[in-house]
Amino acid sequence: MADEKFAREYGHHLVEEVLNGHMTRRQLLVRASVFGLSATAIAQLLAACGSSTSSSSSPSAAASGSALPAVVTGGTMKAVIPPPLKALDPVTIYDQGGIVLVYQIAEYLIDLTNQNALKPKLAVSWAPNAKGDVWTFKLRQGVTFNDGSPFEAADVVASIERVINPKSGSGALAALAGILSPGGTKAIDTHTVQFNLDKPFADFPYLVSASSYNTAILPRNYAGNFQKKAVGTGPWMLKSFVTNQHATLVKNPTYWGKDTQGRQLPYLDQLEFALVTDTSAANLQLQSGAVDVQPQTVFQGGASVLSDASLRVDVYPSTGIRELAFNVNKTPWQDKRVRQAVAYSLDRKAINQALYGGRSNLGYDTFWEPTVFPGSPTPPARAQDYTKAKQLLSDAGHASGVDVTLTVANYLENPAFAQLIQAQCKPAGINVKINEISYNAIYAGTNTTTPWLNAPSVIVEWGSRPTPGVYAQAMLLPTSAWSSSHWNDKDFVTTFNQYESTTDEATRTTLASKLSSIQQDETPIVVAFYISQLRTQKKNVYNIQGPGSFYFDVSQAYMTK
Amino acid sequence: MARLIGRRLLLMVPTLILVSILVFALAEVLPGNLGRSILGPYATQQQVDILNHHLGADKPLYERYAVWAGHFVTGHWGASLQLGTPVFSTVMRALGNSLLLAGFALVIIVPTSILVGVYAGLRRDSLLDRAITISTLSMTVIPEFVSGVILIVVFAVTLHWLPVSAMPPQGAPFVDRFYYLILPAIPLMLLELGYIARMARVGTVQVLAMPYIRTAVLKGLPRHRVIFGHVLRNALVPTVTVIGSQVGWLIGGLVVVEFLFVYPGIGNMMINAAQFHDVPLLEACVLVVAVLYMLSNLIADIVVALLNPRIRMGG
Amino acid sequence: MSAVDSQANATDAAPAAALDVRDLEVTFHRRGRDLPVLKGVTLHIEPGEAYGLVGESGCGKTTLAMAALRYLAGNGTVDAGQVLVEGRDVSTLSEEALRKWRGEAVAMVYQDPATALSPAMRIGDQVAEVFRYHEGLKKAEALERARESLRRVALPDPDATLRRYPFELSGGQQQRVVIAMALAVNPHLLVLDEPTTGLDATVEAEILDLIEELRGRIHAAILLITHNLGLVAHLCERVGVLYAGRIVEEGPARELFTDPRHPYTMGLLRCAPRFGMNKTDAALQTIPGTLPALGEPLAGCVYSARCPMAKPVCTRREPDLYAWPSDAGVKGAAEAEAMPPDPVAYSPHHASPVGEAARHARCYFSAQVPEMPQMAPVVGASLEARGASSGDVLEIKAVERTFKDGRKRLTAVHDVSLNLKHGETFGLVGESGSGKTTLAKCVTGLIAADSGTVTFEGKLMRSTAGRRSQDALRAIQMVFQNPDSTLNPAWSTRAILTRSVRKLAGSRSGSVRAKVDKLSADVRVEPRFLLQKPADLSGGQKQRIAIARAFAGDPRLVVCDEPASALDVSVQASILNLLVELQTSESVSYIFISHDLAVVRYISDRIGVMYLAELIEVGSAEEVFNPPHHPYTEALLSSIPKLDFDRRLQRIPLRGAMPSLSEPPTGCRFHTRCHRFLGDLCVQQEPPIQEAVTGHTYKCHIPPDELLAAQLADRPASPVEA
Amino acid sequence: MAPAGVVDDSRTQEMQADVAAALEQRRQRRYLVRALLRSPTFVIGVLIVLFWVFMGIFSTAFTQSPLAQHPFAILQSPSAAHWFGTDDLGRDVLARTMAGARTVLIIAPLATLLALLWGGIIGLIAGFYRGITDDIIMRLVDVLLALPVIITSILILSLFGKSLAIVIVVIGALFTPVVSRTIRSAVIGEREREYVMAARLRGERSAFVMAREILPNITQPIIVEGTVRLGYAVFTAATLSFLGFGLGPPSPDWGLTIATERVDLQSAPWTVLFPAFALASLVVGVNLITDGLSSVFSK
Repeated sequence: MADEKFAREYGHHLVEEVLNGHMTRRQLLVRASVFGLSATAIAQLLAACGSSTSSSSSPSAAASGSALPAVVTGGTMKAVIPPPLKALDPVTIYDQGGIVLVYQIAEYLIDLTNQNALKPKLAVSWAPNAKGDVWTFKLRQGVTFNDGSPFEAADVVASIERVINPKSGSGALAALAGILSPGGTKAIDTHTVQFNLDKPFADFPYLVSASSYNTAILPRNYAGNFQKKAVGTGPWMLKSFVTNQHATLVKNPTYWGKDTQGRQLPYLDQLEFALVTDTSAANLQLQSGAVDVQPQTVFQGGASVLSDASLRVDVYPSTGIRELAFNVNKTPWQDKRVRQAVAYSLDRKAINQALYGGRSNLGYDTFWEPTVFPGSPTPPARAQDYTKAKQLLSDAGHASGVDVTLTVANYLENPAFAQLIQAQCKPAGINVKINEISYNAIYAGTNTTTPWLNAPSVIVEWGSRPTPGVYAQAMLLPTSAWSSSHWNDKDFVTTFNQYESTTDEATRTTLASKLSSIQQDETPIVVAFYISQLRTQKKNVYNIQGPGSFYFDVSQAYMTK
Repeated sequence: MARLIGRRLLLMVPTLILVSILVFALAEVLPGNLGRSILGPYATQQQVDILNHHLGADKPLYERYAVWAGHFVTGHWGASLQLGTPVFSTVMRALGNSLLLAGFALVIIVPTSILVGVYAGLRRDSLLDRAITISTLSMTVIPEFVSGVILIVVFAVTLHWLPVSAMPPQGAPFVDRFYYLILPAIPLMLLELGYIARMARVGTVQVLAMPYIRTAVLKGLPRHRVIFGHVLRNALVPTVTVIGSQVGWLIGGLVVVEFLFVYPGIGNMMINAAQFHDVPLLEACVLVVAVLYMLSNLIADIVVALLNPRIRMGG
Repeated sequence: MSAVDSQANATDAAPAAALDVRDLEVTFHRRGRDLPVLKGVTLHIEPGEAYGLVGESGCGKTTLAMAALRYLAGNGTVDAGQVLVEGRDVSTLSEEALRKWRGEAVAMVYQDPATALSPAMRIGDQVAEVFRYHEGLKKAEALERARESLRRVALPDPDATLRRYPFELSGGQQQRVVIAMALAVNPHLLVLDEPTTGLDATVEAEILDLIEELRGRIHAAILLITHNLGLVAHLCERVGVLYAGRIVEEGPARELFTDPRHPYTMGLLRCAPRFGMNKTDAALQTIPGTLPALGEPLAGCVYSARCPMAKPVCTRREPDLYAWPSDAGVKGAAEAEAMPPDPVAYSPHHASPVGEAARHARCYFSAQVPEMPQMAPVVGASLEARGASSGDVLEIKAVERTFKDGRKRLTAVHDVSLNLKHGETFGLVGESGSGKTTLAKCVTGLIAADSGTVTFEGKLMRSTAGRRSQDALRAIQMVFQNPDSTLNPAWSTRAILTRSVRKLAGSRSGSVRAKVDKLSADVRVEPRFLLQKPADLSGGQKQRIAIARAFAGDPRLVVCDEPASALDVSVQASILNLLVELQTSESVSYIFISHDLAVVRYISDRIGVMYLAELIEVGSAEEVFNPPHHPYTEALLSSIPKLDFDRRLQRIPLRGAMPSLSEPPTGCRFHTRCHRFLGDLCVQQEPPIQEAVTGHTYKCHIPPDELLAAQLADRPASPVEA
Repeated sequence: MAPAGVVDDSRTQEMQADVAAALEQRRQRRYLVRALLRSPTFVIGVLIVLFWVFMGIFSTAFTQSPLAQHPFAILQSPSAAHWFGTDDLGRDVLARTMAGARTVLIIAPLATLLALLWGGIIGLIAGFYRGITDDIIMRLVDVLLALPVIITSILILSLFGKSLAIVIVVIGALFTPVVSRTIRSAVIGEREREYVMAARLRGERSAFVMAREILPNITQPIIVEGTVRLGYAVFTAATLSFLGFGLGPPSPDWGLTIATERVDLQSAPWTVLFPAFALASLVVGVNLITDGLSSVFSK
């Protein structure tokens, strides 16, 4: 098959790039997964690069010591997550609570590894054509939905077409806009699906992976009542869901997944989620033993959790960020110098220290950040520089200072971040007024009314994204569904399209440099840090997988005692 | 007696109508523009207009109120903007939870506070009375959110005596709920206990100064008979009235405690609805709470009437 | 000790006094100050004896009663002395013995029956309690006994009463229940603390009759505490007069009242208007000064500061309670002169009577008391002298006023017409609820009449004060009953008068200040009191200021609504004198409302009697008080306890209770209670207004001559008044 | 009557008398003040409240800045440099606790004054005129009373937006019915008194009777009611800001601080306990004043 041949060739290309020093091995892993290279193929490639070590061990496994105790099956695991902000529907979810819950019940064609590499899930393999505008996915055989119906290509077609229907209101609609149009998805046979893209797109698999969380595969006849009748192929089935209180899931006895020793997954019998927004209440639930695991522990206010001897904290680098977005359509953010002035006012180290105890990676307002996305060009660091900030402000006509409002949800460490920004901007002459609203309020409304997409400036928490491209796709393009900055830079868009349509890594690296410098220079958003996520669990909880706070994979988790 | 209750219930109707008008005005009219309230400052005027039309908010006020009130009366409370669930069942479920918590607290508060207060009143100016007065005063001054926060840390996290969550796990027997309610009920109790105990003490002190207590003592009645036959009943009249009016504060405390303990009651729901600008849910919550409050005052009045034959027979 | 034991004890040791108070000193502690209330009181009451303790308010009467029952308020302590009841020291009783002793050996009847009964408990339970806890009876038996008790105090329909609550009973019925409760277990000592104060005259008389009747049956000793001398004269064998915590005189009632030997007793007797006395006959005597405040240091004799006979020796040392007539204090005075001055000390030895005698008086000069100087007489000018013209200053026609109480309509004033001559005093009498005050307020415009007219000096008055002209307001003013609320507590006295002068006298008076000074001088209030707030004034002073306020605009009619009834007798007299004096000097007309018939008789030229919203009799004071008069007036007059030991009238009992204003009886409103009830005629037809003599009318079916005959026939030979 | 020639003299006399009257009034007031100053309850209460008033106004002059952040010194336990420790952004807890009095002390007294003003007017009118006016007003008051304070505040603040002014007006409005009831019953107690009738017989206007005759005599219940409401207002203001309906960060407001810092209660209890203690002490202070006033007034 032509596609397989292309994949093989692409593999060789990657090896070359690594050997030439253009890519790191880790980057190779990620890139290879995009093009559907199988694990064995990737291992061969790595071997070709001269590597002998496998870096696939999960961070949690690493944190808890390499030797895991023997698997214990059965039992109930309780986790605490924020409640879904709206009725539970995979097509429209966008928040942590919704994503985590859907992720347990429905599955994606492609999942993410702990390193944000792609990993086959409902698709066993995928490959593009040489041009990169036709992608063919081979689907897993013998999978059934938890209502007994078989999983086939028609379900995939229906699921993808559903989210790119302009009426769906789905976030995937924007992510796939200009890339995949209605009718572009075809079932070749019962277990082969072909995506005919509008243009070549190198990162396409990400757009139908778990990182594009609205693309969960639902039965073809899904009518939008997930909260009542949650049908999916995942390891868990929804037993009960009470809004803002709790969700109980029981294991799907007919789940297709098996562990390496052929044991039926999941190990646990039941999974209970306490739905709690309030950080304090959530922490207390964990500390009092009411729950076993908290997928996302906030460092701010988490001191007592982190020092609790009965708990184990996994620190895993994630690519999650707290986006400080400037709505470029609103005063005074039209002028990039004002945006830059904010960027130069921030003492990122101090912020990292206050919010994360210095654990996070610093960011410099671009997604092409080599510390989190290996292989990215290194952007110039932005240190606190009030002289420069003041100069920029005065150039922009705000010599006597400028008043701005920052909208922030009373959630996670966001209020503290906002206060840090406020205090650090003040000496530069930027008077930040903090408009603190609730977690559910900031996301209330539609895309055209919701505060998080329409406030003049706003802090938005983002979970992990696998690549800079996915981030940019989600928030930096005029077509982006979640662009709080409403930034529309032609140069960036053109470059980005080139970047995503090429498979040549050297070209991609060049283009990435250009994208990075445009983004940093324009500063539509401030990315001050990439967060080191904390996941806290009782000491008898083992083998939770998944990168970041969204992809909470407990299908292979178990609890001793 | 039945006539008294009937008349009071009947009197509630106009009050309720006025309350509903007030709530309607506060929620839908006075903020200026209902659509704008819901959609927030960033929506375009067109979006606001469309929503207003959809909600009927572009119709004349009296018509809007009639439709709105009609829906309430007939049980068509609409759907929550945030949750998409029917308001009626959502509110009622939350109300049930709240009533359980408040009722649990009250069942403990009322007898305890009366006992403590009456005892202090009978032993007026003794060391014990001073101790009770001071401790009840200090109870009333600690806001629920302070005592709640501290109680959780001490009893749930440090000592592990009580669960931190206010709801038992799924499938637990109903009686377990009370075990889980102990911790959230304590902040409510502290506050109200102190207040009601102080009232009971004052009531007792006042009754003790009444000539009829002198009559009872000088009749040569034993102390217990004087206290239970003559003092208690009359001392309770102001106390019960206070309990009735304190229900309003209990509800306020309930909001805080539910918020703190993430308890799925009406208070917590109200805060959520308020944050989300979920106007239909918000209105329903306020109205339901108002009715509840009026009913509790009615009950207090009935108890007062039972204690005071003059009022009872006057009805 | 059980009831049976104590009874046995009483019969065995007959000589043990029912109550023996020895040198009792009681102090109250208030705001860190010690206020002595009883300063060594000694008295004893023989078994079966009735002893009256009289004195004005604040002299310590009730404290004595409470100390005797060992029920002092928490801040009161017995500092010295003993209380022995039937030979037992009350203070030594154990808690349980005390409990049994109360109720079984002693019982009490209180001043205000409405508050003395537990409001939320049925009458039956309250009475039955006594039997349950003293005789150990079961509830049903106890209730049965309670029924008997209620029957014994002549409560109508005891079965129904058992089930009632106190508020469903009238004041008289409530007091009967209290008495029934007190007498339930046949105590040996009955303490009556102002048992009829606050009750209407006819009810008071009923209760008195009841007590007298029960006394004959139960043989209990009685301690009657009251300010009402008539009551004591009526009921008691012996009397003690209490002043500022000291017994100042003691002796058999008749002798003490007819021949007082202490200046205070003398003063008390002189300042109450004698029944039948009129202002044109003589002025009332007064006692100068005011009662000393609690804890006020008194030099020597407690009464010396107010005593018109006081001599230097009186303030040197306090006199003892000397026997009369054997000792008469002469020796004591000589001793006091000889000894060094000891003005403030008092000690128990002063408490006990000196010498064995029936009478004692705490005065060095008892012998001179009958010659005690009279205060300068201010005699009211006769009607003619006051320039009364034949013209009516006020004419009230068919005034009607109804109040709503829930669904009931209470007619408070029904079809009342009367007229008032210039310079005349019109007395309005009647029991509470008869409509006197409502009528008065209709005149002043404080209450709007529903119908009828008020014409003043030929001009029709608007119904409410708010709509009357300033001239009309100035012309008709009012003096109110309650000295504590009649003046605005927030204003200084001068401010109160100044405002009234500004509003009422207006430009007509030159200097407001001068007018205020004149007013205060006219009512005999010293200028320094003008700076005070009402709270710092005595009751009498407040009432004087209130009178001054009414006279600020030179009124022509002043309505006085019980202006002196809340004051002590001595103060009351001075207020009445003041009113008479002002009437003479200012030529003003009065409408004078009072329930005290002697007072009304004293001050009025003409009198109207109201019963159940109707004016049933109008005539000159003398005519109304003598036959022929309305049967109700006749009954009312007969019910007054008088200080007259020789001519005691048979009280005319009224049947049943006062009917409700919402459902007044048909025909004659008085027919339900009338002792001269004629039958259907009275029930069916409204009686005509009959004229006894010109200007004396009454509303009754019985014609004047028949009425006169009947009423004279029922009287003792001697006519009441001359 | 003063002779014509001595008008001036009489005027001076009058003035002297007025001065004397004023002195007398001052003496009366001083008597009450002395009685209050003798009450330890009242004095301690006043001292506590005055302490917080002083801190609310002047604390920033001698404490560290309540807003200065020290990201590298967060959640430090109390030390010589930071007596009350530091919070999650390294701010001085002492400075924040002291400055935190400000919002509550702006909101609570102003809201109470508003409630007293509105409730006073309503209560005076209803109690003075009685009859149908009273019936209508009291029915409306019943309606307002049926709306629990916290619940209604949340409704209004969420829909009208939250600002200090709105919080003050809302609390003031919601306290009005209770105040008006108290004042109404006080007025009813006074209006049947005879001095009021005397004023009517002088031809005084209703407004005069209400303002000059009745009002001065119900100042004690008004003052007591005012302090009771003040205590509740402090409570309500703190509760609203705890629930997120008050001022937002970085205000050092106590309720807000307790809400945001309570996550650190275990690891850094000083961040929560100091403001909590401060809030409780202010409420205690107001309550002590209430108790002191009512016991002195009732004597």
